[in-house]
Amino acid sequence: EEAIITSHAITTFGDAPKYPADFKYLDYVNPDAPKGGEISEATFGTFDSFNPYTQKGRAAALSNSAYEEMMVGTADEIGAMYCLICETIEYPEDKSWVIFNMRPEARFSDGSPLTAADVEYTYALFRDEGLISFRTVLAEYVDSVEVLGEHRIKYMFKPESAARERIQIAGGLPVMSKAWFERTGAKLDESRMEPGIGSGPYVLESYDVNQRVVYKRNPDYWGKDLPINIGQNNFDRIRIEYFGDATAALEGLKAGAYTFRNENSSKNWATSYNFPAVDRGWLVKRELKHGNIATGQSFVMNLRREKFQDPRVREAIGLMFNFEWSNESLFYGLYKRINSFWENSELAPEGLPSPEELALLEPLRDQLPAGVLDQEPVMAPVSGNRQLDRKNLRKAAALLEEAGWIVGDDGMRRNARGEKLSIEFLEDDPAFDRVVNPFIENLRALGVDASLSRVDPAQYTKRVRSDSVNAAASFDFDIITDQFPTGYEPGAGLKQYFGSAGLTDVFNTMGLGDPAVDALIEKVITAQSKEEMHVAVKALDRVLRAIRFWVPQWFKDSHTVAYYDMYEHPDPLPPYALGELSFWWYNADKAAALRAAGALN
Amino acid sequence: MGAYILRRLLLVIPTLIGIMVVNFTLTQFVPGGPIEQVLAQIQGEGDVLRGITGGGDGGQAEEISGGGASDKYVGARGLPPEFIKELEAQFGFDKPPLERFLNMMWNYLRFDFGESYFRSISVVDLVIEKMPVSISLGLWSTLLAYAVSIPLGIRKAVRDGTPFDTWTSGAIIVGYAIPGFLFAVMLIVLFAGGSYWRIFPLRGLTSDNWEDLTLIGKAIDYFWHIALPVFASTISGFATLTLLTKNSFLDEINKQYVLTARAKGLTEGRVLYGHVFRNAMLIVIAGFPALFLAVLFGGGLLIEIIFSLDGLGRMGYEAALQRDYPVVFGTLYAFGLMGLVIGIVSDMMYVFVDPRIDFERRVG
Amino acid sequence: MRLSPLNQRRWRNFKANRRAFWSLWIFAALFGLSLFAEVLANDKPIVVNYRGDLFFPIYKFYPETAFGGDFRTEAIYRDPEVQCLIRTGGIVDCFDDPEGVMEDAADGEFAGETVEAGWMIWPPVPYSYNTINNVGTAPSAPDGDHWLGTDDTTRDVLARIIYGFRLSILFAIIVSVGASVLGIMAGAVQGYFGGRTDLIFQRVIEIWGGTPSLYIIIILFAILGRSFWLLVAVSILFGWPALVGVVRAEFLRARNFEYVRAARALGVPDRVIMFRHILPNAMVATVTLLPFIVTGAIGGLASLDFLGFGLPSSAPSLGELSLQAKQNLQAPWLGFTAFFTFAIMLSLLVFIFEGVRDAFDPRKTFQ
Amino acid sequence: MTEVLKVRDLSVRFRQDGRMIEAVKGVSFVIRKGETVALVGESGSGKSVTALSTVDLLSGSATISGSITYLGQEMVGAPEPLLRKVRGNDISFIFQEPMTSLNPLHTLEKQIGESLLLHQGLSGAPAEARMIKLLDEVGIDNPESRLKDYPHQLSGGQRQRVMIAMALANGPELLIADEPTTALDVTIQAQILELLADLKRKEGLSLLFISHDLNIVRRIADRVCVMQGGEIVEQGPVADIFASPQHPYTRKLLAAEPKGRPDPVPEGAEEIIRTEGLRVWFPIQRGFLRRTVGHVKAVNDATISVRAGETLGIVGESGSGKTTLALGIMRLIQADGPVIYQGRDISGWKAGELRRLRRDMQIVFQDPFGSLSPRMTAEEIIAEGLGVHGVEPGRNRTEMVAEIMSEVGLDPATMGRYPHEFSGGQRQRIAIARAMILRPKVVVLDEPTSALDMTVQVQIVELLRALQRKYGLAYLFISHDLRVVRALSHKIIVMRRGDIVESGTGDKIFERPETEYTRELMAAAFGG
Ligand SMILES: Nc1ncnc2c1ncn2[C@@H]1O[C@H](COP(=O)(O)OP(=O)(O)OP(=O)(O)O)[C@@H](O)[C@H]1O
Ligand SMILES: Nc1ncnc2c1ncn2[C@@H]1O[C@H](COP(=O)(O)OP(=O)(O)OP(=O)(O)O)[C@@H](O)[C@H]1O
Ligand SMILES: [Mg+2]
Ligand SMILES: [Mg+2]
Repeated sequence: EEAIITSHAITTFGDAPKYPADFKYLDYVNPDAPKGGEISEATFGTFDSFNPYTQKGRAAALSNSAYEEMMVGTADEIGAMYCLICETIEYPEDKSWVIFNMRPEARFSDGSPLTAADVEYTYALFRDEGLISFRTVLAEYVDSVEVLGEHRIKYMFKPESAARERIQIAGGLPVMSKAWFERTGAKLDESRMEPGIGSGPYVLESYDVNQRVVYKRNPDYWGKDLPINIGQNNFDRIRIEYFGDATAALEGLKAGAYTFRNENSSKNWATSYNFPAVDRGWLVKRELKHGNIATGQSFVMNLRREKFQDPRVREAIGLMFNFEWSNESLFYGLYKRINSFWENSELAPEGLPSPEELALLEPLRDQLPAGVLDQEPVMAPVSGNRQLDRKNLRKAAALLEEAGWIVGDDGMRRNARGEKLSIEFLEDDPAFDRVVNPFIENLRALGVDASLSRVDPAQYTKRVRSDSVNAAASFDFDIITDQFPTGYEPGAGLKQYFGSAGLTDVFNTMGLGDPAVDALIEKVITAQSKEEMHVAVKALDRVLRAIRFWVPQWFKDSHTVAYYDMYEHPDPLPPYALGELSFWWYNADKAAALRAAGALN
Repeated sequence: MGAYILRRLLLVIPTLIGIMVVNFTLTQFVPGGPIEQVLAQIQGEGDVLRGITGGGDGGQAEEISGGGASDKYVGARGLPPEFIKELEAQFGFDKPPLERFLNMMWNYLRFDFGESYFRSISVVDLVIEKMPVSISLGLWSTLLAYAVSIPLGIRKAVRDGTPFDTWTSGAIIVGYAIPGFLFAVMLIVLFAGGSYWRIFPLRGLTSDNWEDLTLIGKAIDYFWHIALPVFASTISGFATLTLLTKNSFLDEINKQYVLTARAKGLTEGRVLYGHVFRNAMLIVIAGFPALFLAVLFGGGLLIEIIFSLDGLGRMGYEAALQRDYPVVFGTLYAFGLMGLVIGIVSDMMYVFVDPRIDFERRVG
Repeated sequence: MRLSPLNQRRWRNFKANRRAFWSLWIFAALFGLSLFAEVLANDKPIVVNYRGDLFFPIYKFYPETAFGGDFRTEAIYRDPEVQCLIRTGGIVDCFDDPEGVMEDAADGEFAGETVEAGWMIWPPVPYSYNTINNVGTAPSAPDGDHWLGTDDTTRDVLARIIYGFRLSILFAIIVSVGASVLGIMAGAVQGYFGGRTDLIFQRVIEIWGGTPSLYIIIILFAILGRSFWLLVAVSILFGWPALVGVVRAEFLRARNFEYVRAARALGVPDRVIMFRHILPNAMVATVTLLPFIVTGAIGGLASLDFLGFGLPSSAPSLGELSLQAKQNLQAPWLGFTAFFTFAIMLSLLVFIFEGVRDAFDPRKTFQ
Repeated sequence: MTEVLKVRDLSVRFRQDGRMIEAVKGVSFVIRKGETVALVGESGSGKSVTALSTVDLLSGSATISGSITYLGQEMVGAPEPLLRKVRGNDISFIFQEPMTSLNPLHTLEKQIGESLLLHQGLSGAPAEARMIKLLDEVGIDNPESRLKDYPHQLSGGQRQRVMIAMALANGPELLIADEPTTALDVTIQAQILELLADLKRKEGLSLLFISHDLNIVRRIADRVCVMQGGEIVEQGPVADIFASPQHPYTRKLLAAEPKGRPDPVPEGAEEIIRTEGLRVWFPIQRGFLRRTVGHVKAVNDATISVRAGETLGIVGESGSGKTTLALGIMRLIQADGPVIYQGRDISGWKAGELRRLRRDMQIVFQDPFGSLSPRMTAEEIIAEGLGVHGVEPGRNRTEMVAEIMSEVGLDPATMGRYPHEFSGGQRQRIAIARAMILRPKVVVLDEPTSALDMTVQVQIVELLRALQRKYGLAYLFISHDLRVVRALSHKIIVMRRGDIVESGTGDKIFERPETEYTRELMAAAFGG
């Protein structure tokens, strides 16, 4: 008879969760935050659906906010989930199943009780009609679901699935009202303009197609006094304004059409906030540090192409990207350089490999790129403030000469077969032109025949993925910009991104198939504890970086927000979320003052 | 003439089929299809308008998520090949092209245009949904352009070579030279934004309280909303039309029959509008339907985006880039049909304007 | 070649329209100048004197080693190191402290040895359209170095305008000549002959008009790669139907005129009737629309650039400039430059074609 | 008696391609109430220009000096509103070229109705009644059914009569009539002149009458001004001038008359052209869909034949189908029935084949202005055929053009002008020159002398005869001027309402007309 664990929370590696069962409220919230007021933000494009769980249609912003999941995470802890709809969970040591003991008081927004039958129904919905992402995951992990009582439900997991994340996956599934679906005959895979019924703190108040959606706090929200919700969901209304154009959207902020903006353009951040509302102090502009892992955004070279198989070529190309200049001239100094695949987190390795890392790396010694064992992790090259750095140019030139790419009479490099070293950057986003073009100019100065091709998104997707019909058309690019969102608790996804198993996968952009990497990924996935995993990740990161299949780009380590001076937030903020819609709050006095001054209408 | 019209009407059918065949064939060669678009969307990309709307610079996209929970899982999992098979079946790509084409044509003949690949909405409903914006923009800007350009052109013809002629030429040229989208953005910043004057609304066709307004209130509200977009989309339209009018008039104004009209003692206005107008305006009048159609279905993309209006221009462009073929073909078919009919109407218009015109063959 | 008396008369009429006449000259001068864009704006000097030898970098490739440097790739003449090498006749210390060495060597001596002083003659705008500059933050405002400022990739706007003007005008002229010739011929044939010719031709145009140009562009780009000539071809292919309608209407009307009948009675061949008798009289639309077709071609290129289906973004395009202007409202010099370039170009063309119209107008008289 | 119009020292200069042309030089005359003043003179002497300048209707390239007063009001440089009041209401106009003077896109109803509405405020049924009465007065058959017609559906004479009706619509004080009867057959002419005389009697209409037809002038004018080279060389009462002309030009003018008879056709001359039962019906279309509701039977069953060196005169009332027949023979409009040219039936020929024939078949159109490309110079127009059919070897185009221009009495120095820069008669001669320069085998001449003064007419008739003699040309000669027809034609056909009512040799038709209709025609022409 195996030991059954009963808990209010779950963590990936079985460590104790940060918050004990009887916690009063989350550390990072203000338990006394006043309720009320309205927060509004802008977003782009249009919407035509309130069903966020289908690929069809464009769901309105926050249209998933009506739904709650069985368990939720917090913004200051990694890998832990706490019961929300459930009161406790029960699971055996090997996590082969889990039972959720649900709170009997849980209610849908129409007042009907939320029962195990709803959970089962929702599970079936997602399994059969859900988004591909849900379906795949559910099929991989969940074997069956069994209702044990009105408020008690059991998930049986497939034995071959990764045990680490099983419970989180079951707990992360939203819960919808079976009665509503049966009554309306709605389907999960069709878009609809009706929001449906959930149990969440906000309900749709009104919408104006393609202009705005407004959610209001449900005053009868069943869970408002739960410790996990204390100090959260403070705004009475959340309004999202839709814009078609970035400039118009910014003008909307200036005109007070919405009140909170998370700026995503460094240029705007540096140059556009000089309008009357800022000068008069009505609008606060703030940079708030966060602890999110950088996206791993980078120029990625296609290792399937012969010219990129020589690491010297790859290194030479990397040398020609001048981040320092780009950051200063193009990004107003707002960005930081990415060096690691786990940049901006404790998972990024530093200094020489630790003994634990070495223990993992030593067995692979023969397969490792030079320098992994005895050098600090590869750092992106640093350039001077001149766009074309002579030092790096000289280094790159030397590398290419070594690799057999010799400068000819026209200044271009050719190999022994007389082929030019041609490199095509493939992009679908014009925003990158201004970054890529200087890079290209540098490469040309190096004697590389570089060029930029911009194509439309569908064609782009076609060229960067494998083509089952025409193999020659698979991965038809030299260099693209891609991202490697790795995560704090990387799992099987790593195989897809970096593993040789993922060679034909869209996510393994560069076509990396390296036994050492494969071995290290295995170590990460099978790590039994957080520490073990961290060590494995660091070792992996060193190897990946040493292969130099990427030219890392940049990231921003802070939120750049601008808002009308009537919102307040906990200080300090938790590392992993900005939380403006949940744990920020409204200062009625300041709002009144703003209104009196005419800042808002 | 009756026979000619009948013949033209009958020719609409092969023409439409021709258009569809050409386009269908074309789409077989376009790199990237709807499946790629779905894949791009699943990877959180595939916003085909991103390039135009502007915004972030690749630092980190920090927008409010559309709500779909996809990003949560897919980042870590892959797309099984079965999924792609499934998609192909869903889009009908598992059948051979000829069969698909015949199916499509059969449906179209019955005016069944199917459903968008990416939205659970029929193409017809989709188009109807976008109509108000497009009609508003198209109608008012065409009317405005004609209402200003024709009198102005006539006046310029009468005063050819005077300072008035020169400065109005200057003005319309400036209007034409300003890139429309730049002008639109300037209008927003100046008249709708928070830095200068907040006179006009930023977006949309109507206010929130539209339903509660009186009829007059509604009209005012409507025009208040479309004032900037219409102005922005018309500004460049004055130039060609005005100069066309002017030059057509210059050509006619010295003809003998004008002298006759003058000799009757008609006022200058009557001479110009009563006599010269019809003679001079063949091109301008006859071009009206086509122009209207063009403004309606093609012109609006950038204006629609900048003023956050949801019209056919944006839909068409998006559908083309998303490879949303039901929408592409459906609109092509519907508007193709409309264009052909309008072509016939505009030819009839020629005859109406100038009864001497016929379309018969001429022998030596 | 002698002008026929009639054409002489037309030319006199054209000249009598002073505005048109001057516009033609200015336009010709601007276009002529822009043909020498490489000499006007370039990041390579026109002439280099290095150790007494003359070099012409604009026309010829010289590796840096030719000037005592160490790269076998093309010398980067704007680099202080290279400048130092040239000015000092190749003193190696240039690599360490080019400014210092140049200053030191200015008196003709360096470290006790005489310097073989060289010199360079730079174009008036010492940047090319794709030169990346070090200007602090981009886009940077106009100043002494960059008269019209720089764009959002730190490239010199003036240099881009010079090259862009040439590119746009060449593009526009080729496209509008091509499209107009095709369009006028098609419209003329349709309108003049009527009947079955008209019916069939019209259908062809309708089918062609129903073809989404975007897909054709995407397909052609995918197969042939982005290029100037491809865009020219595509623009002509999609541009010519624009004129067909009006020309056809005018011909449908004009073919009934008595003088056409008279020409026919003379036995004048159809094509001569079409182009000598009818066309000059049905030219209103053509002559009016031509400047707009020309600028329209530029605008069309611009919007293709805007939508991302135009020339590569490194190419100096006016469309890209206006797109940047929209996205960088804080940098008004971009918008103003784009606008003025367009406005000047269009004004000149409109005025020129007004003169052409006048020249062909038999009743036009000048005070 | 009041002086209705007083012209003093009028000079008009045109700017033409940088040069100044003095068209009228110091002309002075007076028209009193109820008086008819005739302006006669050589073609291009400035008659039309003088007339037009009275109410400032000249084009922008003209500068007027001197003084013109209407009832004491100065008209030169008068403000536009005053001119407008006077035009159409007090002074109305009949333009020399009726073919091009009507708005091509307005129906008759609209064109005439407009004047009525403007100056009399008449509209609706009363206006229609008045219009019908007017059209009837000027001799248009079936005026009710004609109201909805467009100008291009009318014959030349019909158009001219519409012009007249329009000018008379408002009962003007002064009528300026510039060759108002050139396109009219003699009977209609008589009717119109009677109408004018009537108005003059009853309403005291004053008339400035420009004509080259001295018979008419003698009949209706009180006083005559003779113009030459932009000047009035002589003026005085009709009787005096006709009885004892002072100025040599006047004498020459009065003496000039096309005389003589055509040379006999050479024996055994081959037949050049023949038609058998040629028929041209125009559909009458109504409604927006333009359904055909009937036909205008413009030519019904015409059978003619012309031999080399022979002239076929075609006469008949205005609107009887003469022009249509000519166009049908020339294959310029769709006609049914064979047209046999030198033994070959060309009725089914394609355009390309016909084109080769065109060199031998030429036509001078009734409406010379309309038939000249407005944007080509006289030189180009005349030389056009040369370009098509080849220049005579060893000669250059300009030379040939200059030669033919002087043959038809035009100053070769004017060959650089555009058509609108010529006078009506000059344009007519350009049209003749254009046809003749090709030395064709058969020429259709549709009213080729209608706008020419007597002296030039004589010159042209001589020229035609000389060419016929030299090259054996065949002519189809359409004219209302029976004297000219007589002087030129070997054979004559008489048309009426689309039918050939009589045909025969010139002598037979003129001396022994068989039908009543022909007799009337002759009586009107020679009897008066
Ligand atoms: N717009 C013009 N530009 C230049 N010369 C002109 C213009 N109009 C007329 N003329 C010239 O002025 C002279 C007088 O012309 P006008 O029309 O008055 O002649 P007319 O006496 O009426 O002759 P006709 O009997 O042939 O009609 C002619 O020589 C003609 O060539
Ligand atoms: N295009 C047309 N459509 C309809 N009717 C026409 C057309 N052309 C001519 N007609 C009619 O045909 C008849 C004959 O016209 P035609 O021009 O041959 O007369 P005509 O004998 O030359 O007269 P005139 O001496 O007045 O020039 C007229 O009644 C005229 O109204
Ligand atoms: Mg005259
Ligand atoms: Mg006639």
